[in-house]
Amino acid sequence: MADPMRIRAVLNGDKVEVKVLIRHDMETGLRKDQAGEIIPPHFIKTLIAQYEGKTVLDAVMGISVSKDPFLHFKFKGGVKGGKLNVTWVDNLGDTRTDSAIIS
Amino acid sequence: MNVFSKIIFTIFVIQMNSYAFAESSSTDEISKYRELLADGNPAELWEMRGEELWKKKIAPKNVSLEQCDLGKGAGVVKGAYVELPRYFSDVNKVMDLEQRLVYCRKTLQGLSHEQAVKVPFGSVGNSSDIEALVAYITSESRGMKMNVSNKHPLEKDSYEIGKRFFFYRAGTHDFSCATCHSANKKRIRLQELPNLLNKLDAQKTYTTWPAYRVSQGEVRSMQHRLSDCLRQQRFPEPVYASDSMTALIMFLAKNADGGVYDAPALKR
Amino acid sequence: MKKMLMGLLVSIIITGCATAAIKTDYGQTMLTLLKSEFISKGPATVERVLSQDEVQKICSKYPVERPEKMAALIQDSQMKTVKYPSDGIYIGDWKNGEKIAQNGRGFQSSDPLGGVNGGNCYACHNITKSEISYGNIGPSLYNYVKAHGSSEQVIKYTWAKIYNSQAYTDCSSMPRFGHSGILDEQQIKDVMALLLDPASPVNQ
Amino acid sequence: MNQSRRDILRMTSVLGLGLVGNLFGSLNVFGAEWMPKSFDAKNLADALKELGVDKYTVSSDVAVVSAEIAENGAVVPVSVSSVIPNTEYMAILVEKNPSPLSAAFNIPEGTEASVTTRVKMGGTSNVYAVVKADGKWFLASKEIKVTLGGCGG
Repeated sequence: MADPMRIRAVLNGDKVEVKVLIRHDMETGLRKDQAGEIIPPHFIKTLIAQYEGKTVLDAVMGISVSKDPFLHFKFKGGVKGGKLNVTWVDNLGDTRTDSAIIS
Repeated sequence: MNVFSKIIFTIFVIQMNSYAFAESSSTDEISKYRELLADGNPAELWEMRGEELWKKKIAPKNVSLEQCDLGKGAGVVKGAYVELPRYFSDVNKVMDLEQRLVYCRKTLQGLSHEQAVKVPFGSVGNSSDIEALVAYITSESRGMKMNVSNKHPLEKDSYEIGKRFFFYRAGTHDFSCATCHSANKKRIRLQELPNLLNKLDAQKTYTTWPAYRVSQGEVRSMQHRLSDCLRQQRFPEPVYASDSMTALIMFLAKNADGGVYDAPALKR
Repeated sequence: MKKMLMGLLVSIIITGCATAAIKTDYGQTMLTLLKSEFISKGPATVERVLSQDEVQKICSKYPVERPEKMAALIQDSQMKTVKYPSDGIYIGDWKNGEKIAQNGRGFQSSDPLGGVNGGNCYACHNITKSEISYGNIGPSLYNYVKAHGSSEQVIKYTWAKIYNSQAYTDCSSMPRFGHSGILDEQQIKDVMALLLDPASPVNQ
Repeated sequence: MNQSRRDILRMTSVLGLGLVGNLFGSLNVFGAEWMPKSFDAKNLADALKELGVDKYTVSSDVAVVSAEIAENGAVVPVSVSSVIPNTEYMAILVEKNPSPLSAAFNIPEGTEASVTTRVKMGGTSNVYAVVKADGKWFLASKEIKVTLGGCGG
């Protein structure tokens, strides 16, 4: 089971500033473990952020996004108390959705 | 000065200048790198998980850690870390946070010693409950001043033993903690070395551990920090949460007295 | 054992309070803990760190400054340990020297037994222009020949400094690479070349 | 997911049009389709080709923001941004990585064309921001040096 994300969404003027932290190993599939065996790839491939059902960011990622990924972006049109959902899916089909209320 | 030596001198000055410039701009860019990273510290994910673990009832006794006494009474987490290590009368010894956590997991939750110290340091696919708990507990002291007691004789002893350890030079490379950490403004490669005998440096260092290490992708505790120092010092491995490590931590914590606690932090 | 020791400690303190005669021997307590709470791993052994030589003992006790007599004693005794190259050749291959200067491995609990040790010179010294990631615990070695020349005296001094730094500076932070068996004779020759060979980037 | 839906999604992601996504309503919950050919490309030229970048302009209206020196290549903060109107798509590529394409973003209307993330870098390299606006491609790059860590290794 994937760990929860940490999502911060703060209204600043007319823009909502969003910061997302995700607990994920983002394993490249290029590394070897101590026994010399290749560690299989395990990484987030797609991520989508939606504000009240409307997509505000849509991302695809490769193996070179860092472990425990971080995203920072801004969108217009959000209001305080509104709900932002973030969903990711990784290459093994594992997925997680968390939400944050805009403050 | 003749023309020739003037030219040489000029070249020399230019070279020295560009050298100094190269060095200062490197360190500026590295500070910029650190600033950029500080925005969004993955340690928060450990703090979240640690809080859940603190409150989670587990076998065999099916109790949580919420009644663990970290020194300020059963269940008080707020501000506990800035007063550790400290003397605990229930065990009649000085304990640091991690030693105390092991104790609570054994006595409150009924874990065996092996279970209680299992995976003290996490790795890929094998995350550490201890590091998460430590991240949570320490985060509850953020903004508070380091206030470590040395009133009890055992606290004083622990400090003095830690101090001897700090200066103990041994092994193939003749290293002690002091070799790298007793002078101002020193660096290994580009990594700045805090002078742990200097009040400000000691405060700045102690108050920023534990930290999410970007090089390791994990939150690392004080015990891990010391173990890894000792490894590079060419020392054998300390047993996790042992009295010698508590003594060393006592020495470092006491030297950081008065510093404002600001961790879990984020480091290279 | 540990419990016994702590018990002992407590009783010493109690009697200490009463009589103010017996003081806890912190150094001895620390050593007992080091013995009981550390585990040998790979090339880093408990025995090795417990068996301090005289130099290590003095430097632990007087980390900053020590009486002149002791300083002289260290320098004299350490100078006697220096073994100059058996074939009289001091300069090896600077390219290997650069590799040794970059390599920080050897004798750590995480290193393999019998692996190749590095000198890790860049950890503490500025050496070549192209490596910007260097430390400042030791002096800059860039332009070594320009700064010091390359007379026989300089060559011998440099060799001895690498072989046993404390022959010149008591309680130096620099490991005693030859004396402690960190670098072998050929490796020291290669590091010598990095510093002294006119073709080395150090002197370019 | 069936092939035709995948194709439609791939198309929308290549076109990078939020509007097209909206035409399919509920579909946009799946987001952009991962593009194996782009991510597997082994050099910058191939990666750009797979992204559909045929002609491009090097533009000062596009920026890669980071420190010039990264202490650790495992985590390098990178921001890509564009002030070109109607920016709809942004990608980050690390030239010297075994697979240069790191991440790509569809920027729906209302979202600022500025995204910060963190990427791994095998060593010192140019990092590229590739931006699509009004169907045209724009590029910017910045060299980021990756240094060694502390002692021992």
